[in-house]
Amino acid sequence: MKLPRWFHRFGSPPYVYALAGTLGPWIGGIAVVLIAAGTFGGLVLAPPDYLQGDSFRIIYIHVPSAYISMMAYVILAVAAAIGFIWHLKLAHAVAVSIAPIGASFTFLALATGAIWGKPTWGTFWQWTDPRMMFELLLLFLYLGYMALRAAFEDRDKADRVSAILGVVGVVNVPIIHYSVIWWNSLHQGPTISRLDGPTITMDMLAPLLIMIVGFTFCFAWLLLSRLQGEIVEREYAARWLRELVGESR
Amino acid sequence: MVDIFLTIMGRDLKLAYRRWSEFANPLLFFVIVASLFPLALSPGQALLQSIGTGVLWVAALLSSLLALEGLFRGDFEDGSMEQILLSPAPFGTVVIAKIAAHWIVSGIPLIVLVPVVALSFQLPGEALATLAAALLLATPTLSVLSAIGAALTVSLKSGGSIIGLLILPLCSPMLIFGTRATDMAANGEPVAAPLYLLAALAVFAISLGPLAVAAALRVGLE
Amino acid sequence: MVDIFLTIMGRDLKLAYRRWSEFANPLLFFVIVASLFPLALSPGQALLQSIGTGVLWVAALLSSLLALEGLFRGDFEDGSMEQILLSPAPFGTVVIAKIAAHWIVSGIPLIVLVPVVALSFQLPGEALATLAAALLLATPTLSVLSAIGAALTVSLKSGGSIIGLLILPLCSPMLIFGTRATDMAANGEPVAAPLYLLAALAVFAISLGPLAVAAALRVGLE
Amino acid sequence: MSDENAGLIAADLGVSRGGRLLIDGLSFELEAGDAALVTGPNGSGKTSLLRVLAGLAPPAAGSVKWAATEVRQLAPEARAGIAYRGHLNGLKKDLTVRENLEFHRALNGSEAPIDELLVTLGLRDVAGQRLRFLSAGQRRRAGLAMLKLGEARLWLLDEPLTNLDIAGRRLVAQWIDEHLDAGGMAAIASHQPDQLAGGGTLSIEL
Amino acid sequence: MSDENAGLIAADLGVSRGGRLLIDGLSFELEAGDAALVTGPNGSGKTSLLRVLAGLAPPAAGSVKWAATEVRQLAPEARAGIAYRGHLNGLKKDLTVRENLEFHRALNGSEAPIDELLVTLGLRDVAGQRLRFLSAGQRRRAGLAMLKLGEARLWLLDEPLTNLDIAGRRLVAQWIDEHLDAGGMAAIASHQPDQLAGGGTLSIEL
Ligand code: HEM
Ligand SMILES: Nc1ncnc2c1ncn2[C@@H]1O[C@H](COP(=O)(O)OP(=O)(O)OP(=O)(O)O)[C@@H](O)[C@H]1O
Ligand SMILES: Nc1ncnc2c1ncn2[C@@H]1O[C@H](COP(=O)(O)OP(=O)(O)OP(=O)(O)O)[C@@H](O)[C@H]1O
Ligand SMILES: [Mg+2]
Ligand SMILES: [Mg+2]
Repeated sequence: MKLPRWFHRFGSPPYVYALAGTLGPWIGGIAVVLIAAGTFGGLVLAPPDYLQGDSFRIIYIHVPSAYISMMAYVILAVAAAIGFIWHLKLAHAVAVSIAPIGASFTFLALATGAIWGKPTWGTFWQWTDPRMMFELLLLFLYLGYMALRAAFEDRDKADRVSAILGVVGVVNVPIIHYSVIWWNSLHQGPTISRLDGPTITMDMLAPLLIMIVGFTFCFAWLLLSRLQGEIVEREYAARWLRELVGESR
Repeated sequence: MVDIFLTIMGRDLKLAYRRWSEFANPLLFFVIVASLFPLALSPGQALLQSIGTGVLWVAALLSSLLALEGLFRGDFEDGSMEQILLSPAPFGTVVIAKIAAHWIVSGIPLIVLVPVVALSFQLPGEALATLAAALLLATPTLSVLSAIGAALTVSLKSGGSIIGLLILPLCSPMLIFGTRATDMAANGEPVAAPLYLLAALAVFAISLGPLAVAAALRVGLE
Repeated sequence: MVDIFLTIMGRDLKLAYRRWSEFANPLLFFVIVASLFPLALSPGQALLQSIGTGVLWVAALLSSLLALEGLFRGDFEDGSMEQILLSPAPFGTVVIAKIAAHWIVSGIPLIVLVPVVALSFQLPGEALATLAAALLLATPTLSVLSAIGAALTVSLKSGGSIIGLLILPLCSPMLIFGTRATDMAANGEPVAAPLYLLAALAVFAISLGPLAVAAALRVGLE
Repeated sequence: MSDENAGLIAADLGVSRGGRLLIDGLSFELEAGDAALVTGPNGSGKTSLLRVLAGLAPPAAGSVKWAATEVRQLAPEARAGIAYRGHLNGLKKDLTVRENLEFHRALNGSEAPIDELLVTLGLRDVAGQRLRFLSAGQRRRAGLAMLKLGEARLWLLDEPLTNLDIAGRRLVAQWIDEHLDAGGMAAIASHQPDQLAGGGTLSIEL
Repeated sequence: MSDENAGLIAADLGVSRGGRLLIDGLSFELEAGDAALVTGPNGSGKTSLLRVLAGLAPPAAGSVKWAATEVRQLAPEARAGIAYRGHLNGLKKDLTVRENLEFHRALNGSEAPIDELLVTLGLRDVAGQRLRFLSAGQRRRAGLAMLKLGEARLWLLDEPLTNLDIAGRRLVAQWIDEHLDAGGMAAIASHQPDQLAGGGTLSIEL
C-alpha cells in the first residue's frame, strides 16, 4: 500500500512542528471560547433539574470527557497503526502524545461520574454499572500503554511495541464495551435510573453540545502542544530544530 | 508447516514435562485461590453458591495469566529465539505451535480441574458441563491474549511483568461471558448465546493474535 | 553490620526503582483481583460488603507471595549470589536486608493501597485503620515466609517451584487473623487480640526466618 | 551473476546501537570462498555488525543484501542460507545435547547425521545429558554443532572460539576452512584471529 | 608458619560433579607469590575444582584449607582473603558499571578508587551505562575490576581472558604478575595459558 503524496508532508517533522505552532493558538482560542460559553450556558442559563437539582450540572464535564476518552483511544490506535505499517515516526509521536491526554480525560470522566454518583445513587462507585466498568478498563488500557512505553529505553523499539498494543487494544474496545453492557442487561443489579425525568430540554442540551465541541477543540489543542514537545525531544539533534532555536534566540 | 508445528510443539511439551513443577504452579495457584476464598469468607452455603462462579472464573483467569508469563522469556534469554527467527521455519507457525503447546499444558488441566473444584462450591451439576465447555472456549483466547502480553514485554528483559496491566482489560470479556454462561446454566436457562460469543472471540483471537505476537517478538529481538 | 545492611538494601531498592514495572506488578495484581471479583460476582451492595474483607485479604496475600517469587533468582543467575556469599559480609544480614528492601517495595504500597480499595468495597471507615494496622503487622511475616519459599525454589533450580506454594498453608494464620481483625473492627468490636497475635507471629518470623533462608541459599549454590 | 549464487553485499552500511553510530559507510562483498575477519577492541561493534548482517537488527544506514534481496526481507526458505552463532548458544538448558541438536536439525529441515557430529565434537559421552549439566566449553561445542545441521552457505560467527580447548579451536578452524573450500562464505568476529588457520580473505577492522 | 600467613593447602582433594568423580587425590600448596595454572580439555573439571577451592561446593574427599582453616568453615572476615571470578560476572545488569563496582567495594569493605580503575579498564566512557547495554568484553572487564575492589590474597580465576581483546588480555596478565609480586597467590583456569605472561609456578593438568 502506498500513501498519497500529500500525506508525506505530514511525515516531515519541521512541517508538522510549524503547522502545530500555527494552528495551536487558534484551536486553543476556539476551545476557550466554546468552553466558556458552554459553562455559562450550563451553570447559569440552564434550569436546575427537577429531580436532581443542581448536581446534574456536572454533566457538562462528565459527558464530554467520557466522549473524548473514547475518541482519543481510537485516534491513538489509528496513529499507532500508521506508524507501525509505514514506519512513520511522526505517527508514533502522535500516539505517544495522545496517551496521557486520553488517560486524563478518562480519569476526569471517572472522577466526575463518581462525584455525581454520590448525590444521585448514594455511592461513589458502583461495581455493577457497565459504563463505570468500561471506563475503568479503558483507563487500564491507557495506563498499560504508557507503562509499556516507559519500560523501554529505546524509543524506536518502544514506538513499535506499544503500537502493537494500541492496535490490539482498539480491537478490544468495542468488545469490552458490548460485553459489559450485555452482561448488565441480564444481571439486574439494584435498579438505577439515570436522568429518567423529563426528556432533556433545549436549555440543558445546547450547552452540552457546545461543551462537547469545546472539549474536542481543547483535546486537539493539548495534542498539538504535546506533539510539539514530543517532536523536539525526538529531533533533539536535528539541524532544522537547532536552526529554529538559533533563530528565535 | 505441519512438521514445524509438531516439532516446536513437541519440544515445548518435552520442556514442560522436564520442568513439570513449574507448570504445575499455576494450577496449584488456582486450587489454592479457590480454596482460600471460602476460608477467608467463611460464608454460609447460600453465599458460597452465589459467589462460587465468580471466584472460579477469576481464579482460572489469573492462573492462565500466570502460566503464560514466561512463554517466550526462556527462548529469548538463551538465544533460541534468534535461532528460530533466523531459521527457514515460518515464524507465524512457530508462534502458534508455542501457544498451542502451552495451552495443552496449562489450559487443558484447568478445564478438567475447575469443574472438580466447582463441586466443592456447591455448584449444581447442570452447570458443571457448561463450565467446562465455557472454559474450553475461553482458555484458548486467554492463551493468545497472554501470549501477546508476554511477547510485548519479553524484549524488556528486565522482566516487564506489566503484563497483567496490559492484558487484563482485554481478558474481561471472557470473564464476563464465562461467568454468565455458568450462572445461566445454574439457573437452568439456555446458555447458547454466551457460548457462541466465547467461540467467536476464540476464532477471532486465534486467527489474528499470532500475527501480533510474531510482530512483537520480531521487534523485541532487534 | 549496619553498613552491609544499608548497602544491600540500597542496592535492591535501586534495582527495584530501575525496574519499577516489575515491582509494580504485584500491586497491580492486587488491584486487579480486587476489582475483578465484584465484576465477576455482580453482587448487590450487601453481599459485596460481606465478602469485601475476605477478598481484600486473599488478594493482598497473593500479591505479596507473587512479589517475592523472584527475590533471589536474579542474583543466582548472574552470579551475584556467589560473590555475596564469598564476601566478608555476614550472610544472615544480607538476607534480612534483601527481605527488608523487598518489603519496602511491595509491602508498604500494599498497606497504603488496600484501605483505598477497601473504600470502594463499602467497608466502614472504622475498619480501615484496623485493616492498615493488620497489614502492617502481617506483611513482614508474609515476606519472610515467601522468602523461605523463594530460597527453596531457587536452590532446587530446575524443580520445585512447588515448594514455593507449600508456603501458602503457612500463610493462612495471617489470613485468618487479618480478616478477623478487620471484620471485628467493622462491627465495632475491640480488635486488640488478633492484632497482638499478628504481631507475635511477625516477631517470630523475623527472628527465625532469615536463618532458614540463608541455609537454603547456601545449599543452592553448591 | 544469477541471484541464486550472489553472495553477501553490504553497501554503505551504518550500524548503531543504543543511539550511537558505531560503524559508518562500511561496504564489502562476500563471494564463494570468501571469509571476512572482523576484529577490533571490546565494544567496537563486532557483535552489532554481525547481528545486522544476519538481519536480526536493522541497519542505521545503507543496506545488506543476500542473494540480491534485502536481508531483513528474506523469504523463510532463503534464510536457511545464513547461519548465525552469537555470544549465546541458543540451546535449551533442559533438553539433552542430542535433543537440542535434533530440534535444530528439524527446524532447518536438514538430515545431517547427529551421531557422527557428536563423536567429532567429543560430546558422545554427554549426549544424553541436559545442557544444564555441561561445562562451559561443552555447551559451546554443542552450539557450534548447529553449523553442521543445515545447509547455510554463509556463516556468521561471533567469537566462536570462546571457552574452547585447543582441540576444539583446531576443529573450528578446520570446519571453517572446509566450508570455504566448498564454496561457503563466512564473517567471523574474533579476538584470536591467529587461531583461525586460513585467516580471512578480507579483514574488517573496527 | 603463623596461621595468618598460611596459604592455600589442598590435601588429597577429590572433586565430583553430578555424581561423577572428576578429580582424585589432588594435593598442592600455594604460598605467597605462587600461581597454579589449571589446564585441561573441556569438561575436565577446571571450573568444578575452582568452586571447591573457593568453598562454594564441598570437596568429595580430602580438604581445602585457607589460613589453616577448612575453607567452607571460614569466618566472614577471613573470606575477604579469597576472590573468585567464575564464568559468570556476578554483576547486576540493571545497575550501571559504576554502581556495580561501588556495591562490590562496599560489600568487601574496601576503599579502592573506582575512577582510576575505570580508566585503566577502558570503561570510563560507559561508566554511567547499565551493564545490559555493554558488549560482552566490556562486561568481562567490569567483572574483572572486582579483583581490585578488595584485599584478596588468593585469586581464583576461571578463564579470565574470555571475550577480552588483546589490550584486555595484556592488562589481566599484568595484574596477575603484579599481584604475585606483591605476595599474592592465584589459581587460574585457562585455555590460553601462553597469554598469561609469567605462567604459573605450578601447573595442574586435568
Ligand atoms: C464513575 C462513574 C461514572 C462513569 C465511569 C461514567 C461513564 C460514562 C461514560 C463512559 C459515558 C459515555 C457513554 C456512552 O456513550 O456509551 C457516560 C455518559 C453519561 N453518564 Fe456517566 N459515568 C459515571 C457516573 C454517572 C452518573 C452518576 C450519572 C448520573 C446520574 C451519569 C450520567 C451520564 C449521562 C447522562 C451520560 C450521557 C448520556 C448517555 O450516553 O446516556 N454518569 N458516562
Ligand atoms: N551443574 C552440573 N551438574 C552436574 N554435572 C556437571 C555440572 N556442571 C558440569 N558438570 C559436569 O562436570 C564435568 C566438569 O565440568 P567443569 O565445568 O568443571 O569443566 P571445565 O573443566 O571447567 O570445562 P570447560 O573448559 O568447558 O569450562 C563436565 O563433564 C560436566 O559434564
Ligand atoms: N543492547 C545494547 N543496547 C545499547 N547499546 C549496546 C547494547 N549492546 C552493546 N551496546 C553498545 O554498543 C557498542 C558495541 O557493542 P558490541 O557488542 O557490538 O561490541 P563488540 O565489538 O562485539 O565487543 P566485544 O568484543 O566486547 O564483544 C558497545 O560500546 C556497547 O556499549
Ligand atoms: Mg561481541
Ligand atoms: Mg569451566
